[in-house]
Amino acid sequence: MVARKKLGGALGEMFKTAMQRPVTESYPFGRKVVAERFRGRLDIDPVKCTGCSICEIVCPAGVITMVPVGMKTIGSRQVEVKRPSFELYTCISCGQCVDDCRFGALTLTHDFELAVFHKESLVMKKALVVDK
Amino acid sequence: MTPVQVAELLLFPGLTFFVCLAFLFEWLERKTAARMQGRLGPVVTGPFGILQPVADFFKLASKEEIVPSESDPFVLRWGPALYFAAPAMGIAFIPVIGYQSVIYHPLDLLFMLFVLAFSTLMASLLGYASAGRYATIAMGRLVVQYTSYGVPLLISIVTPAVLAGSLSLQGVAEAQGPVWYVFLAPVAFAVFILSSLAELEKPPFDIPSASTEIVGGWMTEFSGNALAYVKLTKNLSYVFLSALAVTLFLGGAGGPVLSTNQVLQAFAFTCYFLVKLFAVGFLIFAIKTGLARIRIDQAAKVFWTIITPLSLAQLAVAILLR
Amino acid sequence: MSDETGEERKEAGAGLMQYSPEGMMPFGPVHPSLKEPEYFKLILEGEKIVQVIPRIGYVHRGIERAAQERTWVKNIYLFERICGICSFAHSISYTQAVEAISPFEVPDRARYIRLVVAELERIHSHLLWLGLVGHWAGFDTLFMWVWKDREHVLDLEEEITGNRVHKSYSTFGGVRKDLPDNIGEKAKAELGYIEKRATYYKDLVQSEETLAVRTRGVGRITQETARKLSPVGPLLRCTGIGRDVRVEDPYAAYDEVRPEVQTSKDGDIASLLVLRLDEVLDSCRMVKEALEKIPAGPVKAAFPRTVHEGESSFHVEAPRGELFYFVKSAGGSVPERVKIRTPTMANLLTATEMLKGQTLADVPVVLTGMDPCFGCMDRVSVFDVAKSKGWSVSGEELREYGIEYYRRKRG
Amino acid sequence: MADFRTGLTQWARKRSIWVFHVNAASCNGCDIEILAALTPRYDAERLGVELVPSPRHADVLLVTGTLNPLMRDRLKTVYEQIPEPRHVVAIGACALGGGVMKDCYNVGHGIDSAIPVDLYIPGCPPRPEAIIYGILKLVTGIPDPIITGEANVG
Amino acid sequence: MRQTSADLLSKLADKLGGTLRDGPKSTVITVTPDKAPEACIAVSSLSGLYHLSTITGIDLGDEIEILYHFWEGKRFVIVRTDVPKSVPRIRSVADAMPSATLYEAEVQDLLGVAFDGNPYTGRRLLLPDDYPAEAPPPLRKDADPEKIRKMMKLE
Ligand code: SF4
Ligand code: SF4
Ligand code: SF4
Ligand code: SF4
Ligand code: SF4
Ligand code: SF4
Ligand code: SF4
Ligand code: SF4
Repeated sequence: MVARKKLGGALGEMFKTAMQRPVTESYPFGRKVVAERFRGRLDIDPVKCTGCSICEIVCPAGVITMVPVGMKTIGSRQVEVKRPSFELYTCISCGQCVDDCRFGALTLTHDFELAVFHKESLVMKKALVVDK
Repeated sequence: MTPVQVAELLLFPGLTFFVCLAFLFEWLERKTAARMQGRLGPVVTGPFGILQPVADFFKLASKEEIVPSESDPFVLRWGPALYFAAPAMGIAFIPVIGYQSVIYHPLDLLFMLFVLAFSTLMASLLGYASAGRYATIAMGRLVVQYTSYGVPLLISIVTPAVLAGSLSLQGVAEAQGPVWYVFLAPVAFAVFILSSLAELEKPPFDIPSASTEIVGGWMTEFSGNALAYVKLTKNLSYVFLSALAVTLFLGGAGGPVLSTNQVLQAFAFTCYFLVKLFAVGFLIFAIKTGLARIRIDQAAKVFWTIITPLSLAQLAVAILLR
Repeated sequence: MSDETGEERKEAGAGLMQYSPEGMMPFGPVHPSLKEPEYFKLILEGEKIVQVIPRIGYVHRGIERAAQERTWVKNIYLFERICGICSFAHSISYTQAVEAISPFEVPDRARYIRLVVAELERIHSHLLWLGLVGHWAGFDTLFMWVWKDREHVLDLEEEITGNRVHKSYSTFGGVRKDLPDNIGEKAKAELGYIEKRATYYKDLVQSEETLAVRTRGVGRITQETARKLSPVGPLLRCTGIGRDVRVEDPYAAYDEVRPEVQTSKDGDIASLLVLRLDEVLDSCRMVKEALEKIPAGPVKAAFPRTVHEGESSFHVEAPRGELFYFVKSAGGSVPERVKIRTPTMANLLTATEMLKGQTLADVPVVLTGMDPCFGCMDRVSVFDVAKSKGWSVSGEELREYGIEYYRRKRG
Repeated sequence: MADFRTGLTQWARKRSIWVFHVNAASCNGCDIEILAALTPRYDAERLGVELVPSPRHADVLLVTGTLNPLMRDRLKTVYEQIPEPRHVVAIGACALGGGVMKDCYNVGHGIDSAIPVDLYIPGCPPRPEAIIYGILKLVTGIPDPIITGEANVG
Repeated sequence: MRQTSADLLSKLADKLGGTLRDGPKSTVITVTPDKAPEACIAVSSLSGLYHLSTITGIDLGDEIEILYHFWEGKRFVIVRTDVPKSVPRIRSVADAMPSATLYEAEVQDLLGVAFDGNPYTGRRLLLPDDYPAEAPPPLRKDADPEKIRKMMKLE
């Protein structure tokens, strides 16, 4: 196919585009509905979490640290009870922990408005409180 | 000078009016480009984002000014003001309310040529003084580009003067009562618009300020106040060149006389002028939005081998028509 | 006339000559485009480039080393993040390399899904690249349009995988989730739109004069050079050598949904533009075909957490060409060694070859033309070695130059 | 008069945000999304955001990537070239804390070790809306969300 | 495309005093370090095998294994050689096969194997110029990422 040479070949398309409605979405003035599978911020259900540490083992970004929250007696033994704490600022939302948590405690929400002024605001310690 | 004249010079239809127009032009430019690209463009600053350029200006003006250590602080300080002066002087000669301009001189067309050359000279001086590496490359390109579009620009300005037999803007505008020169000398008009694109550093001739090749061109090292004024000056030049095109080719502020009332008629003339001004401005945005940048050697070639001969031919035709 | 412009060009170049070799660019423009910070030293004679010395490593992170300390699964996420443009190519290359060690049969449906997402990624990547060429050629309108259209592909990708950029979708034994319901219709509609636009762009890049003069005959490479320097992907195919991993060494479902290899003879940037748009059209066709042919069944089979002892070389055709993985396993829970050779690395030498003889103004177009990863002028330092005129390309001299350069730098 | 001037300045600074982008050893993912935020679908120019080619023209520095040693000094240079008042926005898990590359030998743990950061936008990569939200947050100062659980409050 | 026959390759291996192992996806020719460049040039001049995919270096403990991957059709032909860690040195093939230049430079940078005659000798390609001299090349087994990060003041 040999195309004709022309100057300003884009002009026609330009005016056509100008007549159409802009494709710009209304966010941040309107709400944004993201795709069903969108992987946003990680969330934990503290009630379901048993402190099994699998998520800590599988996380590729080292987001999760297990923090001791108390002692528990199983049979005759005293065991340390741990709960995960999440440094969400390095979380890559890959969902590996969600897949591997056998108790369904973890979910990826659709939340993406996460900008913060202090990094510490993104440390999720939700699971640490409930057990006390 | 009478106080009325001073007021005219500073307020309407002088500096203030044209500075407002300059802001408006930038807004329009951004908005139309956005729409043509399928976007919205500025919306939050003022109604429809109309105050966006104003916000940009005041923000820049309030910022710290960094003077690079190798640069010439004197030129950097006073250069932008002089640079601003070039189009600011030029606009005073443009007749807006009817055929009467604020300042008049029988040879003011020649002064326009001086203004155009002066603003390029100031730009290269500023680029040189800031001593940035990119600025220096940009300066080289600016000079090359100027030498190639200077001649056709000059010829295309002289053509209407020849047709009108006058070397004053008022004379040229008045002579277009019966028929606008854009119809008599369409080639000269086209050449003028193309050369204006080069003078304004807009695509396809935005070579001296090609942001993807040499960063900000000769403006790379500017910041704060100086940058604010340099940007404003570029927009003012934009308005100035469009106004010049209106005066030289589109019959200035001329148009049907609607009323005998002096004030009302002045208002009508101003409206005619503005409509034509925006039409020319719009033509320039459309061209610049739809084209890619070409290379400096290609630009020089286009100007020397195509545009200059064309404009010469047009001049010859104009002399014959005369 | 032409003499005059020649004179002027020299003048313009004269400005550059004032810079001493020590005059490295300041940090300069870190450009908004998504280039990686690479650094080319351009050696000029006037405005003409006579030699180019690349220095990479501005984005070196040490991924290969870290991989040796992480489990097999964690590495999927790590490798994918080598790059945000061909992220999925990285993950399928790695997962398939590991599956080849075992050896392990992946369910058919998963193979098809991998193909679909890989082709979607190719479309998005090529469009991204086209926009950048427009941008670097000073044609911002084209950039905006193309990126506007690219969003349609990203929507599809997000719908299928859950993320626009890092898909985290391929895993050992298949993919992590099945395709969403009725993706077929949606894909057909969106791809129809992309096809329409790609056809228009193909016409535009050939007909628009200002773009054509910037790209035609610029950055030309010949077949001989290509054979010598082993570039990959479109850069190789634009010289007329029709090599494509998808055809020669099919992986995923490429033996059932076959691509048509696009080639071109000119070997310049203009031909790359057309070639890549042809590939976009072909990919659209393949995605549609694959979605029709796709068999039902599971999308993931259970894969053991440790991998057999063994090694495997695997490559896939990423949007920019052959992406090579070498995986060595000692049978543990972590890999012994993973070697990655990205397309850009293979194309780098060719890019320097393409730059030679061009003028400074062509640099961004040529670099982008080859690959957006190097579409960056950020750290191009410009200096002139007028004395060493007529430099040949021999490695020896290049080395000498390097040594001399470093000696001078130390002072 | 002075009040008017400061008012004007504040108004202007909120509405005109010129950004300069530095890729400090990132994977391109975040960079694409920054660029995408300027393209028609998201069009950050609505809010007065403009990408500028020189740090001297910028108000806000967007930094992505893991900050390897080669880029660290250069990042500092760019930072110094930006005229006051200036803000730094770190974008992406890598720029916030190393992200998935945390334990590679050639990466830093967040760009706040090199230059002061005003705003953090997490994500890998954050979607363009998240970047737009971040810039909006930077100029309006919406307080941080509480996602940390009650333990963090007060 | 016809593939280079295994016969041809095994003859080549014999001539160089090396051994040949044929797998489903790859054919490996193992030679001594001094013969490796010769082997590479010989392989690359076989008609279909001009494409050098990459060069891999692997730290095996006492030796560093270097692999040259050539691609043809459905398989790779790999030239393999072991360089002793005590004298990590090998001749470069960059002048006969320019495509090897950067791959060699990469191995040189990350594993500390000197390629005599490579234009990047003595220069860094990937690592920062001030990479700590006392630290081993990063892909060696004895290199500790943590320590390197400390030395480069990344913490
Ligand atoms: S979140 Fe799930 S995987 Fe993690 S500790 Fe709790 S129960 Fe275990
Ligand atoms: S799933 Fe298996 S490997 Fe993982 S922690 Fe549990 S027992 Fe260990
Ligand atoms: S989503 Fe991924 S990165 Fe985030 S905590 Fe889970 S496993 Fe770690
Ligand atoms: S893939 Fe290789 S070159 Fe790239 S970061 Fe990892 S080790 Fe460095
Ligand atoms: S070649 Fe470019 S797009 Fe592909 S992985 Fe490398 S950087 Fe990414
Ligand atoms: S060539 Fe590929 S691996 Fe190397 S720096 Fe570029 S994107 Fe990263
Ligand atoms: S890349 Fe260059 S031309 Fe495009 S928006 Fe940025 S500065 Fe402007
Ligand atoms: S945060 Fe994710 S997308 Fe951004 S640079 Fe890092 S790896 Fe890439």
